[in-house]
Amino acid sequence: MGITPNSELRTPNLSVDIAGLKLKNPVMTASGTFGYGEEYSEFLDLSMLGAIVVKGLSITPRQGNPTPRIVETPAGMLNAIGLQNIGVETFIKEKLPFLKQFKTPVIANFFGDSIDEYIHAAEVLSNAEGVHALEMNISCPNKQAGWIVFGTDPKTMEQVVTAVRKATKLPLIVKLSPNVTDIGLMAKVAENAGADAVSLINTITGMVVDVKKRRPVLANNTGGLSGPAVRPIAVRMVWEVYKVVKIPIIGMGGIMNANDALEFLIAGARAVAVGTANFVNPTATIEITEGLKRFLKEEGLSDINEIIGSLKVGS
Amino acid sequence: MGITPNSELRTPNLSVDIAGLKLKNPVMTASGTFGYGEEYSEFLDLSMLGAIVVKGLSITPRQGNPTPRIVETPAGMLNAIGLQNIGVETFIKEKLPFLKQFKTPVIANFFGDSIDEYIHAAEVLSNAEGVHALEMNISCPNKQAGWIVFGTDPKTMEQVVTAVRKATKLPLIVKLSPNVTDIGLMAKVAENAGADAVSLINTITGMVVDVKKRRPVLANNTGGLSGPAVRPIAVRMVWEVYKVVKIPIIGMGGIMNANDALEFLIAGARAVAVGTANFVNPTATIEITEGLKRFLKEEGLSDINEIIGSLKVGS
Amino acid sequence: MSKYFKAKTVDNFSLNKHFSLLNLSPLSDIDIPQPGQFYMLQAGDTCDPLLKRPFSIFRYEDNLLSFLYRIRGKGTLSLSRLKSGDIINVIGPLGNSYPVPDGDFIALAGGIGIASLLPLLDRFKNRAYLFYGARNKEELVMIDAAKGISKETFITTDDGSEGKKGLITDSLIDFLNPSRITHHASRIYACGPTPMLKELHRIIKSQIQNPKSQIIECYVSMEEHMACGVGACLGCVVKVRGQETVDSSQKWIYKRVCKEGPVFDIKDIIWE
Amino acid sequence: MSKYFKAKTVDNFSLNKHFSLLNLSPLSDIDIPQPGQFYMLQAGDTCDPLLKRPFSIFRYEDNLLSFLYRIRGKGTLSLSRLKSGDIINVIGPLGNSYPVPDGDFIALAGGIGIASLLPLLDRFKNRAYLFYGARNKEELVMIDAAKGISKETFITTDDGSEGKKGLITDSLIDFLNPSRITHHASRIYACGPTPMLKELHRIIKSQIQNPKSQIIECYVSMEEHMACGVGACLGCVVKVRGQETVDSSQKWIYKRVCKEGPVFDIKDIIWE
Ligand SMILES: Cc1cc2nc3c(=O)[nH]c(=O)nc-3n(C[C@H](O)[C@H](O)[C@H](O)COP(=O)(O)OP(=O)(O)OC[C@H]3O[C@@H](n4cnc5c(N)ncnc54)[C@H](O)[C@@H]3O)c2cc1C
Ligand SMILES: Cc1cc2nc3c(=O)[nH]c(=O)nc-3n(C[C@H](O)[C@H](O)[C@H](O)COP(=O)(O)OP(=O)(O)OC[C@H]3O[C@@H](n4cnc5c(N)ncnc54)[C@H](O)[C@@H]3O)c2cc1C
Ligand SMILES: Cc1cc2nc3c(=O)[nH]c(=O)nc-3n(C[C@H](O)[C@H](O)[C@H](O)COP(=O)(O)O)c2cc1C
Ligand SMILES: Cc1cc2nc3c(=O)[nH]c(=O)nc-3n(C[C@H](O)[C@H](O)[C@H](O)COP(=O)(O)O)c2cc1C
Ligand code: FES
Ligand code: FES
Repeated sequence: MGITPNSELRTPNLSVDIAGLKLKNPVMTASGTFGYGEEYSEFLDLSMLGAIVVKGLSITPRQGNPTPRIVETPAGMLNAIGLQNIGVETFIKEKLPFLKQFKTPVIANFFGDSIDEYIHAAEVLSNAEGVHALEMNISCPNKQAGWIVFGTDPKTMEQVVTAVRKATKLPLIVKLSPNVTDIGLMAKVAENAGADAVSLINTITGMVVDVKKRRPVLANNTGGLSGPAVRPIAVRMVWEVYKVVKIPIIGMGGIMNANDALEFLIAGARAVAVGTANFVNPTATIEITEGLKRFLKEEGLSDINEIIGSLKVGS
Repeated sequence: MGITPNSELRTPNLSVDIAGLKLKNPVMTASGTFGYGEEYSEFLDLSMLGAIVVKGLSITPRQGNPTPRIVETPAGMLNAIGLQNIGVETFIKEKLPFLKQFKTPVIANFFGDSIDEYIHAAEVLSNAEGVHALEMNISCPNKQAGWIVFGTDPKTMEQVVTAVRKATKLPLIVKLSPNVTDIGLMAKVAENAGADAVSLINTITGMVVDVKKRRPVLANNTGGLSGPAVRPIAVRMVWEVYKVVKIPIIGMGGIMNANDALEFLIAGARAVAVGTANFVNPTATIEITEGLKRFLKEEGLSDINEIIGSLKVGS
Repeated sequence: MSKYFKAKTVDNFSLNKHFSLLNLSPLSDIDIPQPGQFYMLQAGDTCDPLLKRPFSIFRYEDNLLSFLYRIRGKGTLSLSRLKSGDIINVIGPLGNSYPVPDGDFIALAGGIGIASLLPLLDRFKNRAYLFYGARNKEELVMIDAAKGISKETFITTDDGSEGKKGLITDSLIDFLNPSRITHHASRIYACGPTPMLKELHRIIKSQIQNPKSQIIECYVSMEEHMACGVGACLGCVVKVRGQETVDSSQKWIYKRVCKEGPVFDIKDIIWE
Repeated sequence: MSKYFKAKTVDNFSLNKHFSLLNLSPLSDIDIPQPGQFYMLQAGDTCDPLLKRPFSIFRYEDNLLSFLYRIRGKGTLSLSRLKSGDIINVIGPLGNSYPVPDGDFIALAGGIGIASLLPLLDRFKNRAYLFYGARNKEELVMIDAAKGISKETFITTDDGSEGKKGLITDSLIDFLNPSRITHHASRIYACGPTPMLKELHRIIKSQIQNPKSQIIECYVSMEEHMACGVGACLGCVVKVRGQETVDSSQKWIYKRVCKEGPVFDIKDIIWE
C-alpha cells in the first residue's frame, strides 16, 4: 500500500543523552551483574542495550571474598563478592576487544582503596579505546582514611571525585551509596566536584544469620542487598536526588520489568540499570526496552524524555 | 510415676530484662502495628506477650495523612499513616484500663513536633498508672529545627533524649531511625544522653510510583518500608549497635517467624518486636514465642539469654 | 471460635477471564458472616505477595464460605492459583454489615460490587430492585443468580454489550424520578467503584432535597487499601463527618473502613 | 537455539517425602545436555523466592528434561508445587560436563549427588562401579534404575536401614585396597556433600602415593550458592590451584562453579 510514514512516526524515541553520551535507549546493565558482557552474549544481542556497564575494575586484579558470597533474602539477595576482578589492564587486553564489536557504549565501573588507586585506574581506562564513560564506585572503604567508606562521608567523597575528575576527560558517573542519611547532599557534593552524572543506588548493607550455626551466612559477615526488596528505597532516593541536582541520574535498584523502570524514569532518572533481574531473566534488559516502547505507545507519547522527571507530587 | 522435676527443668527460661523491666518472654509488638492492644485481643491472649507497645501517641490527637496510606511492595509495605492517634489523655482514659487487666507490661510509644511536646507527652504518660516504659519515636521532623528529623541528626537527637530523660523515671527506650549513615553512632548518642535501651529499626523511607498516573501511590508521596524486605538491613544494624553500646537492644524489622527472631537475638537484641507480621498472621507473636522455646529445647539450651549476642563472626 | 482459622479450598473456578469463585471449607468452628462483612484472604505462604487482601462474603451455605473475586493484581492472581485441597489461613468475618432493610430496597452494584450485595439480596429475597452496571458483558457476572432473588433487575454496560448502554446511575436516576414512581423502596444499598458512589451521593443529595422523593437512607460499602483488616494499622481510613468528636470544631474524623465500616451511611462520608 | 527457554511441566511426582522428579517439555529447540551439566530452575513468577536454583540434568530422553530434586528450602518447596501444564522459564544447559571415561570407572554418589551421576552411568552402561551412600533408606532414591545400568553397586546408609551400615567412602576404601583389586577402573567420578568430597580427596591423595593403586584421576562436581548460573555474578567460586595464572607467586585462583565447573579435577581444588 505504498509508503507508510505513519508507522515510523509511531515508533517512539527511546534515546537519551547522559553527559554527551548518546544511548539508543535508557536501559543499561548494572555493574557486577553482567560480567564483562560476554557472559550474557549468548542470551541476547548486546547491540540492543543502551549501554553495558562492566564489573567493577581496580588497578590490580583482586581475588575477592571467600564463599559463601551470596544469600537470598525476601525479594532480594545479599552479595559479598568483594570486588573480585581481573584488573584494568587485563580488562582492556582481553575483554574490551569483544565488546567493541557491538554498537553499544561501554561504561567502565572502577574503584580503589585509595585516591591514588582511583586516579590510576581512571587514567588507564580513559586511554583505552572503546571505553565510553567511567562509573566510579565509591562504596568502598578508603584505606588511607582508616577504612571510612568513600561514599558515606561528604568530604572524603569530594576529594576522590575531584581527583578523578582531573584524571579523565570521559563522561564521569559517580555511583552513590544508599547507606547515608542524606543522598541528596551526597549527589550535590558529587555534582560540585565535577561529576557529569550520578548513578544510584548501590547495594544496602545487610546481614543474614544462620541460627543453627550462630554465624552470618556470608563469609564476609555482611553483604550488599539488591533486588526488588530495595526498589521503594531506590525510587525515593532517585526522587530526592532529582530535586537537588542538575546532572543526569541513572536509576537502579530492584528493576525487574518495564513498570519498575518507569517508576525510576518518572521519579527523575534519565536512564536505568538492570542488575539482579539479569540473574532471574537473562533477557530482562531487552524485555524492559520493549515494555518502555509499548508504554509510550499506549500513552500516546512520542519521546521517552517526556516522562523523565514527570512525577506529579501532592503538597 | 511420681514427681517429674526434669520435665519442668526442660522448659527453658524465656524471660529477659530490659532496663529493669522484666519480660516473661522477649517477644513484643511493634508500635503502630498492634493498635492499642484491644484490636488483637480477640485473636490471642495478650497476657502471653512479652510486652505490648502501643501506637505512637502525641500530646494532642492527630488526624494523620490522607489516603492511600498503605501500599504493598515486594516482600514489604510502605505506610504513611502520619502518626494518627487519639492523644495521650484519651489513651490513658479509654485504652489503658483495658490493657491493665493483662499480666503484660505496657510500653507507650510517643513522639512530638518539638522538644516541648516530647517532654510534655513523656510527663503525662509517666504519671499514668499502668504504663511500664516509654519508647520515644524520633523518626519525626523537628518543627523548631526547620523539620530536620530528630533521629537523623546526632545533635538534635541528643537534645531531645536528654530533655525526655529528665522528664521521666520510667525505663526510656529510644527508637532509632534506620535512615542514617551510622546507626552505631546514633545508638551511642542515645545511650550517652540517658536512654535505658534502644529499639531498632523504625521504617526506611521509600516511594512507589503509579506509572499510569505519574504520581506517587501514597497521598503523602513517601512512606516507611517495613516487612521481610528490610530484615537483612535491620539485622545488620542491630549487630552494628550491639558492638558499640552496653544498653539492651530491642530488635525489629521484618520478623515473621521464630527463625527471624533468632537472627536478631543472636545478633545482639535482648528482645524483639513483631510488626507487619501481625497483619499477615494475627497470632504471629505467640507462634514466635513457641518457636523460640522449641529452638532452645532442640539446641539443648536452658535460657534464652545464652543466645543473645552469641553471633560468631569471621575475621 | 476464632476469627483466624484455617480453611480448605473446595474449589476455585474461573467464571471467565476476569472473575473466579472460590469456595472454602473452614477447618474449625467459625462465626457466621453477615451481608456486607468481609474476610482477609491470601494464597501461599511466601513473602510476595505479602499482605492478605479483603474480600466480601459472597455466599455462606452448608458451612462453605464463597468469594467472588476479580483478578486485578498479584494478590488476586495468586488467589486464582489455589487448587482444591490447598489449605489457607483466613481472617474474618470482619467489619460491620448492611443494616437490615425494612420493606423493599434498592441495591446498586458497580462491577465486582455485586459480590458484597448478593448476600443481602439473598437474605431478603425478592425485595430488591437491583441496579447492576459494568463496563461490558464480560464484567457482568452472576446475573442469573441475582435476577432470581431480586424483585426487578436493571442492567447497564458502558458499551451496551449487555442490558442498556450507559451508566447504571443514570438508570437509577430514571427510576427515582418522583414524577413516575412505581416502587416503595426507601433505602439504597450500594457497592462499587468510587466514581459511582460519588455520583450516587450527588443523586441522594438531590433526592433528599426533593420532598416528593421516597428515598430517605443510603448505605455504601467503602473500599480502601488495607493492611490488617482488624483496625490496628489505621491504613484504611475514610473521612467521616465529625458528629462523634468531643471537639465540635472538628469538621471530620477518620474512621476505619475495616472496623467502623465497610458499610457507612452515605451522608456521613466526606466525598472529595 | 537459546539457553533461555520456556518449558511445560509434564509431571512432577513425589518419590517420597523428600524427593521429587520433575519432567519438563521444552517449548522451543534446545541444546542437548551432557552428563554433569545443570539448569537454573524456578517455579512461579513472584519475587519470593527470587533467584533460580541449580539442578543437574538427571535424564534427557524424547526431548524431555528430567530433574531429580530434594526438597530443602523455599526454592525446592515452590518447585514441588509445579503442576502438569505449568510453564516455567529455564536456563541451561550450563557448565562443563564429566569427561568421557575410558573403560570402567567408579562413581561415588552421596545422597542427591546421584542426580548428577546417573546420566553418566546411563550413557556408559554397565561400566560403572557405583558407590551410593545416604543417611537412611528414605534418602536413597532411584536405586533400581542405578543398579540396572551399573556393573556393580555398593550401597551404604549411616543407619544401616538399607545396604551396609557406614560411610560410603569406607566401602570405597575397601574396594580400592591395592592388595585385593578386582577391577580395572582408573577414574573416579563423584558428586555429593562436601565432607564426602573432602574424604575422597584424602583417599585419592593416598591412592596416588601408592604405586600399586590403579586410580589415576578423579573428577568431582562441586556445589556453591549461585545467583546467575552463567558466570556473571562471581557468586559461586571455588579455590583452585593457580596453574593458569600469569603470576606464579599466586598459589590459587577462584574459578566459577557455574562456568569453569561444576566438574573439577579433585587435585585442583583447594580443600579447606
Ligand atoms: C471491604 C472490601 C471488600 C472487597 N470485596 C471484594 C470482593 O468480594 N471481590 C473482589 O474481587 N474484590 C473485593 N475487594 C477489592 C479487593 O480487595 C482488591 O481487588 C484486591 O485487594 C486487589 O489485590 P491485588 O493484589 O490483586 O491487586 P493490586 O495490584 O495489589 O492492586 C490493585 C488495586 O487493588 C486495590 N488494593 C490493593 N491492595 C489492597 C488492599 N490490601 N486492600 C484494599 N484494596 C487493595 C488498590 O486499589 C489497587 O490499586 C474488596 C475490597 C474491600 C476493601
Ligand atoms: C551444579 C549444581 C547442581 C545441583 N543439582 C541438584 C540436583 O540435581 N538435585 C537437587 O536436589 N539439588 C541439586 N543441587 C542443589 C540445589 O541447588 C539446592 O538444594 C537448592 O538450591 C536449594 O534451594 P532451596 O531454596 O530449596 O533451599 P534454601 O533454603 O535456599 O537453601 C538450602 C541450602 O541449599 C543451598 N543453596 C541455596 N540457594 C542456593 C543456590 N542459589 N545455589 C546453590 N545452592 C544453594 C545452600 O547450601 C543452602 O544452605 C545442585 C546444586 C548445584 C550447585
Ligand atoms: C553480585 C553483584 C555484584 C555487584 N558488583 C558491583 C560492582 O562491582 N560495582 C558496583 O558499582 N556495583 C556492583 N553491584 C551493585 C549493582 O550494580 C546495583 O547497583 C545493585 O545491585 C542494585 O541494583 P539491582 O537491585 O537491580 O541489582 C553488584 C551487585 C550484585 C548483585
Ligand atoms: C502501619 C504501621 C504503623 C507504624 N506506626 C509506628 C508508630 O506509630 N511509632 C513507631 O515508633 N513506629 C511505627 N511503625 C514502625 C514499626 O513499629 C516497626 O518499627 C517497623 O514496622 C519495622 O518492623 P516490621 O518490619 O516488623 O513491621 C509503624 C509501622 C507500620 C507498618
Ligand atoms: S486495614 Fe488496618 S485499620 Fe483497617
Ligand atoms: S552463579 Fe554467578 S558466576 Fe556462577
